[in-house]
Amino acid sequence: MIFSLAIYSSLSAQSQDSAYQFAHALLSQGHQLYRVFFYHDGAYQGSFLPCPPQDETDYTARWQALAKMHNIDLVICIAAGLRRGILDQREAQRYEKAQYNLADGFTLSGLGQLVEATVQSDRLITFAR
Amino acid sequence: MMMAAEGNTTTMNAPKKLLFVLRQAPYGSTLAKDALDAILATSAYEQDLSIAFIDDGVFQLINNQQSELIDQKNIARILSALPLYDITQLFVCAASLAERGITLGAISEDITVLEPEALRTLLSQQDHLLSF
Amino acid sequence: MKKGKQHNTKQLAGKNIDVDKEGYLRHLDDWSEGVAECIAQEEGIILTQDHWAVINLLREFYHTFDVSPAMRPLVKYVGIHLGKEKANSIYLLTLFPPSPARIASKIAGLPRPANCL
Amino acid sequence: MSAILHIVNQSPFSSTLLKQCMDRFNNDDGLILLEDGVYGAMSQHPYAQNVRNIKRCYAIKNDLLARGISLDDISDSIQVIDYDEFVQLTIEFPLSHSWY
Repeated sequence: MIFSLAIYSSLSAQSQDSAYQFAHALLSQGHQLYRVFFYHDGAYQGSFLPCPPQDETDYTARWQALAKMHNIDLVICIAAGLRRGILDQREAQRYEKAQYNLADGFTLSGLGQLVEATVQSDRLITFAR
Repeated sequence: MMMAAEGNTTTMNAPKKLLFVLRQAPYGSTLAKDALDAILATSAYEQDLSIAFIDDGVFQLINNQQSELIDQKNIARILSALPLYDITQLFVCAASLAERGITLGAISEDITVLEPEALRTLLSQQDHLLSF
Repeated sequence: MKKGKQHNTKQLAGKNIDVDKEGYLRHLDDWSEGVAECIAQEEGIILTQDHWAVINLLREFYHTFDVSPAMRPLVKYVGIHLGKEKANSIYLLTLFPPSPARIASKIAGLPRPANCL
Repeated sequence: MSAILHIVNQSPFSSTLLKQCMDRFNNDDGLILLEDGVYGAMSQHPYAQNVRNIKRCYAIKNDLLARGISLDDISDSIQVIDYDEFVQLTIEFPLSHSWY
């Protein structure tokens, strides 16, 4: 079965972890995760700058590892990302910012990617707040 | 003119029935606005798109919102653009309106008021529910 | 490392006006008809009455609905206000080549569209 | 008419979310309590009676145990599940709705 996940939660919400647990479980059962779409405060997941202590979970790194292992499309809504200061090199140039911070494995793209994920997937599960 | 040229990268199959379930009051967080952005974007993709306002989501429909006073985009005015985006399947939960003692304001002429049974039927006829 | 925005200031309609590096106004309040003429000129467009009808309509859409229109609702809006024969994207493309969405909103002094491609 | 899997993640002691979900609940629907939503699995919670009437009500085991809620303290009618079972339920139910 083909799944996509929509994640709207900030780094401080447990639903962030729930989404990961869910993704992990569905992949281990052999299902396909077509896309994880980060919107609203979920966009914060895509920054490589957060530095949690070593004994706490690095959420971004965990998504990256999962994406690498299973070749998952991690998409951050570009408008949500720009508002929250999540930029890749191209957007940093476009908006004349000296820095960019999008973590490897994530891409910035439009809301159309959420629509397309719903169209291509049998299930869309939302995790928020 | 955002998002004008997206969406030509994949072949889309038969339209899916997508219902945006809007449960958030308009200004306390940006979720209501973000949901509308997602809805306007979705309208470009020829899906079978509808919207249901339930719970605090019905507060988005109150007239005379003066959101500029709190430096925010006006949700009611954005809603009034929906017909231009060919978004015409709009529903509101009668019980949520009654519970809050509010009457329909914004886009009231375009919206269908649903009793609980009918709302429930609407929900269960979809391919996906987009929860906002 | 620390580097703020480059302040690109341009002489537009006799005033110093901040624009970003793609020519969008940094402060939407700076817009005037004269500024629009200058931005258009830089895009290689001489504004005619037909252009102005669309520019004014675009601004009206933005101020009425608090969003910049996507192509389809704009075309529909043009049809309602300027007549059916103008309600097509080719007409808008002819007026604002090569990308009516980007060019017309720049000239009309609307926010730059988020890059969604 | 597709059955819906409702997913609730707020405590019924601080939010009306569970009530709002239950107001739209059909007989053949399912309810998953997760995160702070698992406080709704405690037999003392305000809608315990209603939850008891739901045929298919589930709570995420790790979310219960993490919060120190003993599996003995939850309503009998609630099934304790892990994430594998959560995934299975989202397959079994054609639709899901997240209440947050």
